[in-house]
Amino acid sequence: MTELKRLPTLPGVHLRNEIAKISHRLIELNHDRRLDKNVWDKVELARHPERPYTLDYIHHMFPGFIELRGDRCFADDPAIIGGLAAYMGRTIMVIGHQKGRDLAARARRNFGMPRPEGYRKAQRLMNLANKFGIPVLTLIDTAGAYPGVAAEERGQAAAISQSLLCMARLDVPTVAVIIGEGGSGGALALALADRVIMLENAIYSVISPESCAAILWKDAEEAHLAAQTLRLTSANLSELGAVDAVLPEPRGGAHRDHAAAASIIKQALEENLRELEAMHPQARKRQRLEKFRQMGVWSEGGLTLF
Amino acid sequence: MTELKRLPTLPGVHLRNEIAKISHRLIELNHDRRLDKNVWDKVELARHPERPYTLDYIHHMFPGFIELRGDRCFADDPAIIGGLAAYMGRTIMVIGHQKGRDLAARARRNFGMPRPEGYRKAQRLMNLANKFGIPVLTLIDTAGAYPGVAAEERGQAAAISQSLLCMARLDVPTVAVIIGEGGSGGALALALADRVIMLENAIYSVISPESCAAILWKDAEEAHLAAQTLRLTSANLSELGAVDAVLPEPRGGAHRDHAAAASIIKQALEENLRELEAMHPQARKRQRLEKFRQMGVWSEGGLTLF
Amino acid sequence: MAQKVSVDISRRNGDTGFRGAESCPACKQLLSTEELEANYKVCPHCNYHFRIGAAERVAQLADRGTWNEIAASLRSADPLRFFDLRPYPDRIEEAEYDTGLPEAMIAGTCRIHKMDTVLAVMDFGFMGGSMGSVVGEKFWRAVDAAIETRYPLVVVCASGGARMQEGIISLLQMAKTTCAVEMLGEAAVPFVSVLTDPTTGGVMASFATLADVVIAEPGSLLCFSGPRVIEQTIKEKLPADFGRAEKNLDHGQIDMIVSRPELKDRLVQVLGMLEGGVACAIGPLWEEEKSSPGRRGALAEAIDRIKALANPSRRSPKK
Amino acid sequence: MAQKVSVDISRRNGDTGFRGAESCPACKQLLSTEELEANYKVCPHCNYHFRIGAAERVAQLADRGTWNEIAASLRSADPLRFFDLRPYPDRIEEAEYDTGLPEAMIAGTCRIHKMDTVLAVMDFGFMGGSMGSVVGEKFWRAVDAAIETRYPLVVVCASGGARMQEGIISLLQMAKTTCAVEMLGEAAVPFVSVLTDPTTGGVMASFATLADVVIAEPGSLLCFSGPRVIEQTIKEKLPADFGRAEKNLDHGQIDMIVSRPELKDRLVQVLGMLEGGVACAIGPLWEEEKSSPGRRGALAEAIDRIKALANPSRRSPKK
Ligand SMILES: [Zn+2]
Ligand SMILES: [Zn+2]
Repeated sequence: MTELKRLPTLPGVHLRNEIAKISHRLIELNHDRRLDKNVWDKVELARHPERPYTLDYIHHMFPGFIELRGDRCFADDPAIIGGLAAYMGRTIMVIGHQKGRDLAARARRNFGMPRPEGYRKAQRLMNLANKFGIPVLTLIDTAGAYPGVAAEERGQAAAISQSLLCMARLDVPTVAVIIGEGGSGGALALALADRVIMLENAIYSVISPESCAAILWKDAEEAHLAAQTLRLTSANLSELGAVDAVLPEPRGGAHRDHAAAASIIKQALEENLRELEAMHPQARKRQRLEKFRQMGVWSEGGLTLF
Repeated sequence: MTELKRLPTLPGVHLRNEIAKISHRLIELNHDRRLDKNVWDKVELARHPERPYTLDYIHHMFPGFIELRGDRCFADDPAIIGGLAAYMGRTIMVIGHQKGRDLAARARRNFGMPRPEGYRKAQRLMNLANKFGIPVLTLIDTAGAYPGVAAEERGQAAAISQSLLCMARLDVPTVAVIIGEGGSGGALALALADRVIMLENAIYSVISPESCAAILWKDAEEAHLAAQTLRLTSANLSELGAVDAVLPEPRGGAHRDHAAAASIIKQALEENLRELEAMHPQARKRQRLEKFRQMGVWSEGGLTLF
Repeated sequence: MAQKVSVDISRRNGDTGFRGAESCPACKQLLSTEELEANYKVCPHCNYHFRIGAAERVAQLADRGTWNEIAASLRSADPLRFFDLRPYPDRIEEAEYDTGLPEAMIAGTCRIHKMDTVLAVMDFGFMGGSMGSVVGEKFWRAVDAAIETRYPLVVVCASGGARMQEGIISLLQMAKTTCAVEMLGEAAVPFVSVLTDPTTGGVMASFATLADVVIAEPGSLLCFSGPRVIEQTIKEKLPADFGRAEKNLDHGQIDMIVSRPELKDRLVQVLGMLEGGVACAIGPLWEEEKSSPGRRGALAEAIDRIKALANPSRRSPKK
Repeated sequence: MAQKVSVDISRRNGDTGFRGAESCPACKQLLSTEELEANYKVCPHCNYHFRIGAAERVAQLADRGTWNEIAASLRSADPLRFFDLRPYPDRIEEAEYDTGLPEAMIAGTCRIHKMDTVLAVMDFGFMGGSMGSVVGEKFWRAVDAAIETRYPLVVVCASGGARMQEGIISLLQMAKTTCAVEMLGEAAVPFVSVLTDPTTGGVMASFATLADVVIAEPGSLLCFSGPRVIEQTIKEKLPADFGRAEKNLDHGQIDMIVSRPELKDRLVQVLGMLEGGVACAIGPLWEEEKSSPGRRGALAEAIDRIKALANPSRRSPKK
């Protein structure tokens, strides 16, 4: 299935309908109203307090990392970290959510929930990378953008939309890796990338299972059912075509072996950059826009399209 | 003198040295240590409470003006006004400082002293104009950028420098008119234009005469002398090559007849846009950068250059 | 591709559509339906803006008889086979019945005071104006139409955010619509958004705030996180003016607030201004006519010449 | 155009240069000159950074024997024939005598840990590091050199702002240096600024804050309006940490704070990173070799090939 998707799309040959049919069959086969304990396990793994965070991956992957700070406007938001790193003979820009490991770090980093300044810093760094032809790697791990009055007043919505537009616009290759919690718009703001990759035990969802249960089931206790219904695991998302690839984690989960998890991401980054860097910047951008255009399932004149 | 400067510079023909010589002779002739009452009169005229402000010019020149607000980041700064106007069959973007006519307006507009949000709004509007090929007119009238702790914390310096860079970068024609007080960096931030024009009774200075006197003469009472020494009148600045043209005001000063002052600016705008719009955008930008490169007087190997 | 709009307003029975009389939620004055409709569903006593549906909005903005709907046959699928207390298709069917609309957005070409425009309008009555695949695809097609025809794009927003029932696919509509905005920007076609009560969540954090000019209706709630979510986080009651258009104006997030009776006029003014740039039109002219003199020609003459040369290529459809 | 630097440090007698011993203004410890110089003029007890002059800075950053000064013969003129309590030329002469420098900025090419660089350094001891025509022109020539050689530009800032004695011409140096930054940006040559105590006014509001990466020294005062001006406006005493580098870092205005002993290493790391982009180098490669295969080649191979092809044209001088 993933292989089918990975085939280069030749002009005039459209595999999308084939994929859609198979995809739907898979969904039907997989679909089960009974609670699948595995799904909630994934949610817990994705939020595991010892799971590697952005700084852990930076530590293992990029020893010479140079952090760059500030949005040049209002503040430096520690919930998003960004900077330059040397990687396989070239520079890359690494940007990611950082939840904070201990209590003090969590408070300082606002549990990885960015305020508008975080997204504006990310945009500044992505534009800097673009100026010098530096590819961008984003590491995504947030429960969501911070829901606070001051954050709203400083334009949380515009900060996210502009971050999306910034990523749509870049001429350089972009790779996003969902390493833990991919929570709603606050995660997507860093994930409009040429390649969106997900760790096996990460989750990526439009809303947290708890909030979804509270709204739709009127009962937060139904979070397990909501998680299953939202189809937020890496396997689900790969089936839905929402992510380009899923990376296996070390046995037991990434938290068992940070170094091994980092090395898995590093290899995937290498492969993806190899492909992306060989493309013309304009072609790469077209492909990115076209990829996101394909996101959606609807019927038109009776035909369901995917 | 001004005509000499206005001659198109042909490749290989450099008039700068000639201009420098004449200019210096003029300066010597004009220079006088005795107090010239006319200079302080100009300072007072430039700050006259009934002098037309940006909104008055907009009222007389652009009846269909549509104000656009906000920096999309932190606030809308009423000390700078900006928006779209119809002008001679095309659209222009008008941006200017607004001091406020009565007490309430002055408080709201902070006496025309912008905070960083004002400059960021200006940049947003200039970039919008650039996207749609809309020429930019700036009207300059401020004692300076607001010196406050919060304004500093939100990056007053970067807001000004980025405004300058934004104006250096524009592909569209830009005309700046100093209509009243051209106070320091807060004024210059909107004046890096293809054409910088000054009203006869406006002033334009690196520092207010009062502050200059306090620092250099250790005596704020010497403001009149400082004003004269700073050479901040339109005649002085024209001689120094700091502005491209000086516009005569209605008899007694612009405050005597707002409509007539507006019509004088309108005509100058027409002439300047006519020339600027006939140029290729790239050539126009080159000419702009080159013009500001020429700003400066120094000696090199014994030769004084201007 | 284009067809006449087939919205049946009589079926609507949301909070905005019932007949007879109702009292203004703001000033409590009793208002007759005729009075209210004559005033664009705005309270004549206190300027309270009642929520209105997409069809009514189109009727208010488009010149009579000029609306040509595009992508009218798009319908939501159920990619997740989503089932909470009720299956997703049931909710869609109910929304269709309530609103008379096929989805939370309708799009079409029309004229606004004789100006050709691509217009897309959201309807809060259709599942809270939530954005799923169909909204995303309609937005993309509206952008496509705007690029092809060179008509400016106007989008009237009203949305509670992403449509949860489409899971990650609804989240990705934020990315999809943003990519469309980028294409529109590349083509330098003007884009104006009108934010109405409420515009929140994923719509607010994607195309709604990416327009060249952002207009809001008075009193509308405009935010990313809704008041209830924030109240749960900070355990405090928010003031009534939280996230309202007026606050957003002060905080620099929108360009202007326009009352509904003035909206049509104001839209045409803004679009006309955005279309009226001259300098960019010089670009191609210069490429072709580099040796052209005329540097000293009269302004009006030059402008006319430039416009005559430049505009046909800007305005005429590609095909 | 290039010549050896002719700075005579022995004449300097500003607050940073006298011989013997001095006490740290921060922790009051008595420090010998040898101790202080061995530690880059940083207090080993409390990390207080003493102000240093431009020549000393060059000595700290440039590899020994690699400094080639550019625009060394530029001297200030007196366009306004400025005379306050003393004539402007007198003040310049005194500053020349005090600092051993011809102006408030020196510029040159040099190597920093073997990396070719264009380096410009300001000296607060020369009329408060104020920016007049010569500083502006030297900055422009440094930018010109950086564009021509493709060496990155490093500017160490220390300035009280514009040089009042040159009136409007000093103000316009903000515009002039900004135009230079724009040219440098067009050429995509990296630019790093180092802000030292104090960097304020017109320098802070032009090139200092326009660098690709902005580094600051600990404790340095960085602001547009100085504390005294603000205190006069608000009639209140400001806290001691107003405008300091650490505050600026929290407020998002600078990228990092680097202690002086680490500065040279850090500069090379940052410059190396900014020079290490690959993707932009692909641009011209693709223009010439559009049909080239190699999409599946090994990464290292591809990178090497790309770099080999792309870098010579990026790094070699134009002429
Ligand atoms: Zn009412
Ligand atoms: Zn000490």
